[in-house]
Amino acid sequence: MTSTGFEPKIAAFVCNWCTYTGADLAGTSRIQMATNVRIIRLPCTGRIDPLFIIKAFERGADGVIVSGCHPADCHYTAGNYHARRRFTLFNDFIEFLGIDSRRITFSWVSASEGQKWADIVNDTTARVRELGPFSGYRDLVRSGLTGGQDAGT
Amino acid sequence: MSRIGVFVCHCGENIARTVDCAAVAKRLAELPGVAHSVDYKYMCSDPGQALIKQAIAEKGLTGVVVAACSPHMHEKTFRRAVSGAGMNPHFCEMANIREHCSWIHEDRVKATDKATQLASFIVEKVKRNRPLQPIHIPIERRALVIGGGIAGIQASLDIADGNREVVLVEKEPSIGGHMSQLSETFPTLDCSQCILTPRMVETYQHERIRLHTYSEVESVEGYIGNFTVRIRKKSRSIDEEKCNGCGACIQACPNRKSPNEFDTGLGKRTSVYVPFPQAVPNIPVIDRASCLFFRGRAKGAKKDVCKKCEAACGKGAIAFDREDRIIEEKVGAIIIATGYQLYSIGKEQANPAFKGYGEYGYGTIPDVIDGLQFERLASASGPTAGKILRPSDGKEPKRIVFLQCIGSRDPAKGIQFCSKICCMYVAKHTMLYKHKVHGGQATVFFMDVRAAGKGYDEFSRRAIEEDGARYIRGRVSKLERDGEVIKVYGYDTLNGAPVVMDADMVVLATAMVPQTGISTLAQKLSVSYDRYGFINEAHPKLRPVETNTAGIFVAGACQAPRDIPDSVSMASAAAAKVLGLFSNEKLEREPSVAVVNRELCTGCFHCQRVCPYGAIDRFEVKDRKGALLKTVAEVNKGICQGCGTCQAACPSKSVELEGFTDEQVFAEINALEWTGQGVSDEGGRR
Amino acid sequence: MRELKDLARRLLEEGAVKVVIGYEEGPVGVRPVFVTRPADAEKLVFNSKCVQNLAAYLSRRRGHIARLGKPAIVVKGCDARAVAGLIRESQLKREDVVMIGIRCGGVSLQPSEEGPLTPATVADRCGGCESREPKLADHLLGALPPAPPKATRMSELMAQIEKMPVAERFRFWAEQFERCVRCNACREVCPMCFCERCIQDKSQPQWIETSPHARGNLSWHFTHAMHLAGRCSSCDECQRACPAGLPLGLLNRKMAEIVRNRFEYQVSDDPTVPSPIGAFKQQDPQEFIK
Amino acid sequence: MTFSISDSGLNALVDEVIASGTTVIAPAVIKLSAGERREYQKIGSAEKMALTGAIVSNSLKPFIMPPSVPLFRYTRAKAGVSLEPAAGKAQAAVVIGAQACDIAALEIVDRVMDWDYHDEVWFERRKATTVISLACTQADASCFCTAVGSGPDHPRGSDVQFLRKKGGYLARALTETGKAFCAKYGSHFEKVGDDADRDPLIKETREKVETNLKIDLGAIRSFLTRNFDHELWNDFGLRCHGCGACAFACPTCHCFDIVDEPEGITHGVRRRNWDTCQTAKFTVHASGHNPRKDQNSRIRQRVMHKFQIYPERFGDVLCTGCGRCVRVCAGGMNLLEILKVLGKSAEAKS
Repeated sequence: MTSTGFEPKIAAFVCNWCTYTGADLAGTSRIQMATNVRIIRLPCTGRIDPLFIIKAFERGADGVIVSGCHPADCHYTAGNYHARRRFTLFNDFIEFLGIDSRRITFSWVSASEGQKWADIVNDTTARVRELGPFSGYRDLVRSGLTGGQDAGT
Repeated sequence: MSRIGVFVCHCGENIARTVDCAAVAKRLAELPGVAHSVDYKYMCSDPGQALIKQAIAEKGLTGVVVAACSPHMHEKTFRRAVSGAGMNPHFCEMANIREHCSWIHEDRVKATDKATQLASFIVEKVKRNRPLQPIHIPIERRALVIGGGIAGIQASLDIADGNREVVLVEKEPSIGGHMSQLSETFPTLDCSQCILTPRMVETYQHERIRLHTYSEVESVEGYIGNFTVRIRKKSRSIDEEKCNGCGACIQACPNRKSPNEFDTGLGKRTSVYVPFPQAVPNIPVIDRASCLFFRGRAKGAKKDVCKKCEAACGKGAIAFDREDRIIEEKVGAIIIATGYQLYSIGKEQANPAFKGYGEYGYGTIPDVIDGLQFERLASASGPTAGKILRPSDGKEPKRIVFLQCIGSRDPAKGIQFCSKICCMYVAKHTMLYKHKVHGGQATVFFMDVRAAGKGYDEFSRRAIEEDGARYIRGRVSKLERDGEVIKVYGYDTLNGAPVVMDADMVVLATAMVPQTGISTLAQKLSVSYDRYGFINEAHPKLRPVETNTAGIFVAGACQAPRDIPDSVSMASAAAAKVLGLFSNEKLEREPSVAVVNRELCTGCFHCQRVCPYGAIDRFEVKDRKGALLKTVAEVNKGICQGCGTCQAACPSKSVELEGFTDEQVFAEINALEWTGQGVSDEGGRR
Repeated sequence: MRELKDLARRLLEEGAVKVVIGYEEGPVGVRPVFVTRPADAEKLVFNSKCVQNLAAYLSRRRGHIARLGKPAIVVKGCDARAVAGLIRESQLKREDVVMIGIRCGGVSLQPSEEGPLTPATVADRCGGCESREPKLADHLLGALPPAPPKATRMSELMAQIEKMPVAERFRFWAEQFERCVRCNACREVCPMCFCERCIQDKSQPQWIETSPHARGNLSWHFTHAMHLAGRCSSCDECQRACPAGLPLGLLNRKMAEIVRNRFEYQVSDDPTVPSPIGAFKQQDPQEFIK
Repeated sequence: MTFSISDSGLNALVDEVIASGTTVIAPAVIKLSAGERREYQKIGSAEKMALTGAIVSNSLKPFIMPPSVPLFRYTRAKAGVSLEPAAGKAQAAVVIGAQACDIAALEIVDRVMDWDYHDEVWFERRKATTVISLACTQADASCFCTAVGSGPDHPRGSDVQFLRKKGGYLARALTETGKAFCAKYGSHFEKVGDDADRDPLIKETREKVETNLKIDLGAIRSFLTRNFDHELWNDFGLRCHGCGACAFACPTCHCFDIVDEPEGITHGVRRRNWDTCQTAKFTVHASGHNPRKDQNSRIRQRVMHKFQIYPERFGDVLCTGCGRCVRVCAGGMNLLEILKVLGKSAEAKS
C-alpha cells in the first residue's frame, strides 16, 4: 500500500467457463491476491459490451479487467473471437479519447490458470494504484451547467 | 418492491475465518429491497436449505441470494431448494465469497468489505431477475449417419440395435469405406473383409436402417431434435427395385478398360459395375463417363448405341433415363462419419495450402505407389489376387523401400499433424511382404516409430525382429528411376551418413486428410472444422464426439486421423450420445437463451453474423392484412446456447440474453459504488 | 445539370419512381429536395455545394418519406458508400432504390459556400478521394471533373491530438464534450444510424446518460463511434450538423483508421463485402491481451 | 437616461465588474475545429470581448436555463428517500453586448415560467443577471427580428441598451437595475443627450432585416387556428432530420425533460435537461403509441406552438427572429420560408 492509502476499485468482467472457473481455482488453491477486484460473471466474453467498461468508470471504478477463454477454447466456440475484435476497437479507441488504456487489462485466463488470474489481479491493482484514482472521469459531470460556454480567463 | 432474502454462509470456518459473515448480513440488510438477511454455518446443509425455504414462506421473499461458495459448486443445490419452496429457481443466485474472497484474502476488514460488495452485486441483479421456464423441444427420434465406412456402419448398427431408426447415407455405390479395401489389419493380421462384410450385410438387412447408397446430403435445416435433411439419390441408371444383382449386365459390357477405383487404379473394370464382389447393396451402377451409350448421347449421336447390358438383363432393370432424385428425411440427430482420403502426393494439389512431393516421382515412376495401393496388391481379392507384383512389369519386387511421413509432420508441405496409422500399417506391410516374398528385403525410412496402442509396439517390433524389416531413421530426398530399379537417395540420421540404395518398388505412407467436400458439408451442417477440414469436436477432452452444434456428432477419421479401433469406439460413443438424446420424448434446455424484441429490432442482422450457432433466423412481421412491415431477427430457442454475443453486437440492444439481461448486468455495475460503509457496525473489526 | 433534370423527369413520368431525392438551391445554399412531380424536376441541381449525404433519407425511420413511394436518390461516390451500407445491413433492397450517380469533383464544407473549391473551403473528405464515380449507381451522369483540392484541417488536428499526452487528450475531449447539448443532430443526420430505437433512448437500463454533461456526452459519442466501426461511410455529416462545432468526424476517422490497421478493411460501395466487425480470424491481433 | 461610454471606458468597466467577482457574459471569439465563431461566453477579461462580428452563434438561454441543471441529490435508504440541494445559488452576472433577439426572448419566456408555476430555476438566474444589450450593426439572410415585433435596435428586455457610436457607445439605462448599474459604475459613463452620434449602420441593419421577411402575424395565427390538417403540412417536414438543433439553438424554446440519474444503488441526481418536440421520443407513450408519428407533425407542432398556441396564451409569438434555427439546420429547413408560405396561404384564405 502506498502512503496515500489509495486503494483502487477494479471491476472485472469475466466469462463463466474459463476465467470465472480459473478464479475459483485460485481460490481452491488458496492463492493470495489483492482485495481490490470485484468480479461480475457473464456467460462469455462475447456478451461483454464496451459500455460495461464505460459504466464501470462512471460508477467509480479506477480500473477494469476483462477476461475470458483463450482463443480456440471458447465454450461457445467463437464468442471470444468476436469479443476480441470488439476489444481491439475499444482498446485502440479509448487511447484517442484520452482514457489511459493501462487502466484496463484484457486477458485470457483459462480454468486451469489460477496463478495467472492472481497475477492479473495483482498486476492490474498495482498498475492502477500507481495511476491514481480515475476521478477525472467522475468529475466530467461537475460541469455541464453552462453548456461549456466558458472562455476561461 | 423486491423482497430479497440474503443468506450468508460461514462454510464452517472456510468463509468465517476471514469474512465477518454477521457483519456482511447486517450491512446487506440495509440495502433497499432486502427483506431478510442472515448468516448461518452451512447454508448447503439440510438445515441451511430449510432456513431458506422457511424464510421464503414466512417473509414472502421475491428473490434469494446465497453468499457462499462458487455457483459452479452449489447453484443447482440452492435453485432446487427455492424451487421446493415454490419459487422459480431463477430467482436464486449465488455470490461467491469463498473462492473469490475468503480463500484468497487474509485481511479481515478488506475481505468483509469485499464480500459485502460481491453480495450486493447479486442482490441488485436478483431484483431484476425474471421467472424462466425450461425450454422443451420435441425430438424426432431418428438419426442420420453420413458415411458408410466402418464408423458409420458401427454407429448405425448401435443406434438401430438401440431401437431407433437410422438413415445411413453413403456417397459411393457400396458401403464399406476404406476398410473394405484393406488386406489385413494390424495388430492381429486378421482379414479386413472377413470382419467387415458381416457388418455390412447386417446393416443392409437391419429393419431400422434405411440405407441410401450412391447418395449425398444436399441440405440440412433445423436444429437439435428437429433436422430436415434433403438427400440426393444419384442415379445408378439401374432400377434398384428390379435388379437382382445377377451380374449379367457386367458380363455383357464391352468396355473393360476403365480404371478400377476400388483397386486404386491398379486394376480395370467395366462401365456397368459393382465396385467389389462383396459390395452392399449388390446392385451395379453405370459409369456414365465411360459407358458407350451415354458417350454416344453426349456426342449427340442420332441413334442410341450399344445397350448390350439392357439386352442382357433379364429383369429389365437397366434404366438409362433415370435421373437423380431428392428425398427428404426428418431426423433428430446427425452423426458425421465421412472418413478420410489420402493426401495427394504429386505436385498437383487440390488444396492450395498443401505442396506435393515432386521429388518422389509418384505418378511418373510406375513402381512408386501409396500405402492403399499396396493394400490392394496384398489383398486376395485385389488385382494381383494377393501376389505382390510391380505395376510396371508384373515382376516380384525383391527390394521394397517404404517411406513414412509423406505429408504428415511436414509443415513445409502444409501438414503439421501425425497421421497416426502409418507407422503401424508400414510395419504390417513389411510383414505381409515378407510372408509373401520370403527372400525379399523391406527397408523403412522413418522419423519416429509411434506405436502407442494395445499390442502395437509388440507388433512393430515383430516386423523388425521376426520379419527382418530394416528400419533407417531418416528422410529420403529423392527417388530416381534407373532402368528397372528405383534409386533411393536418403540420409541415415543415426549414422549421420547419406544412404543410396536400389529398390524394385517404393511405397509411400501418405498422410490422411479429410474427404473432398468436407468443408461444404460442414457448412451445410454449421459445424466448425480446422484448417485441414477435420471436423472440430466440441471439447477435445470432455466432448470428443460432439460438435459445436447441438445434436450433431462426429465419429471416425473425419475428425482426425483414426485407426479402426478408434473409429469404432468413436462411433459407438456417438451412438450412445444419440441414444441418450433419444431416451426422452422432449429435450429440456436451460432457459438462458436470447430473446428478440420485435418491436425494436431494426433487422440489421449483426446478431446473425456473430451467432456461433446459426441460431438467428429472419422473421417477417406482417400487419393484419398480411402486408410485410419489416423483417426482424428471431432466436431459435432450440439452437441458442446462451453465450450472449448477439446482445453485445446489437446496436439498439433489441436482443436480450435471459439471465444476463442488460438490466441485470447494469444493476451489478451500478452497485460498484456501494460499499456498505456508513452502516454502523464493527464489520470485520472485532 | 440538364442530364439530371431530364432523367429525374423521365423516371417520374414513367412511374419508375415516385420521388427523386436530390439537391436544390435553397434560400441559404443548396439543400435536399424531394421531387414528386415531373415538372419539379427542374428544381434539381448538382454542384460543389451539394455537400449533404442524402442516404440518411432512405432510412426506414423516416416513414413520411417512405410513404411517398419508391425513391430515386442522387448520390456522389461517398454517398454511395452509405447506400451500400444500408443494403449490406438489410435496411434496403438494391432494387427498391434507383441510384442516380454523379461524377464528382469535390464539394465544399458548407452548402452555402460559393465559388471554386480551395483548400480552405473544400470538404475534408474530398482530397484524395478515390470514389468520385459512384459505381453502384443505376445511372451515372456527367463527365469526371478534375480532382478537388485537399483540405488539411482535420489531419492537422488529428496529428495535434495524437501528439498530446494522454491526460491532455482527455482534457481536450472533455472540453469538447462539455459543449455538446445533445441535440442528437450527429445521430439524426447519420445515414448509418437507422435503429428504430437508439441505445441512447433505451431507459431500462439507461446505459447512456441523457443529460448533456460531459460524462453522458462522452458515453454517447464513444458509443456512436463504436457502433460505426467498420460501417461509417465517412461523410462527416455528423460534424457538419453539430451546432456546437465538435470535431466528431475525427472520432469516426480514428475508428476507420483502427479498422483499417487492425483488420485491413475499408468501407466501400460494394454491398456484398461485409464489415469485419461481426466476423473474425483466428489469427486476429491480440498483442494487448495478456 | 442616456450616457456615453468610450471603448476604453467600457473595457475598464468590464474589468472592474470582473474584479468585483461578478460574472461577465459577453460575445467572444472561440476557435473551434469547425472554424471561428462568436459565442456568448463567461469572459475572464475585457479583451476577450468581441462586440461586433457575425451574428452570435449561441443564445443567452444556456446562461439562464442551462442544458442540464441538477435539481437535487437524492439518497435512498430503507427508512425512505432524503433530498439535498444539488448546486449552489445562482451567481450575480452581467451580460454585455447581447443582441436584441436574445434579450427579448428572456422576457417572452418569463411569461410561461411564471404562469401556472413560478419557476425558481429560471428566475433565480434571471434575477441575478443584469442585461446590457447592443443594437445590431450586422444581419444576415436568416435574420427576421423585425417581422416578429422586434428589431436590431429594439430595447425590450434590456436593463441598459448600448448603441454603437464613433469610438464608443451610447448607453440607455432603461430599468431600475440598469440605472443602478450605470450609477454604480458611473465613473466610466458620461451623461449625453439621447440618440447623439448613433452609428448609421444600425438603421441600415434594420432596413436589411425588414427586406428578409414581411408577414402578418395575426393573419398567420388565425390561419393556424383553423388549419391544423392543412395539406401544406405534408411537405414541411420532409428534409427535417428530427434532431433538436433548432430548438436548442432557439432563445425561446424552453421545453425540458426531468431525469433521475442514478450514481449508484442508493443515490443520484435529479436533473432538468433541455428537450425538444422535434424528436420522435418527445411524445411517445408508454404503450409505444406516438401521437406525432412523423416529422411533418413535429414541424407543425413547433410552428403552431410558436405562432398560435403561445401568442394565444401569452400575447407574444414565441420567436424573436434570431434566425438560429435556420443557421444550425443540417437539413436546410428555413422558418422564414415556412412563414412566407403560411402568410401567403393566410392571405389567400381571407
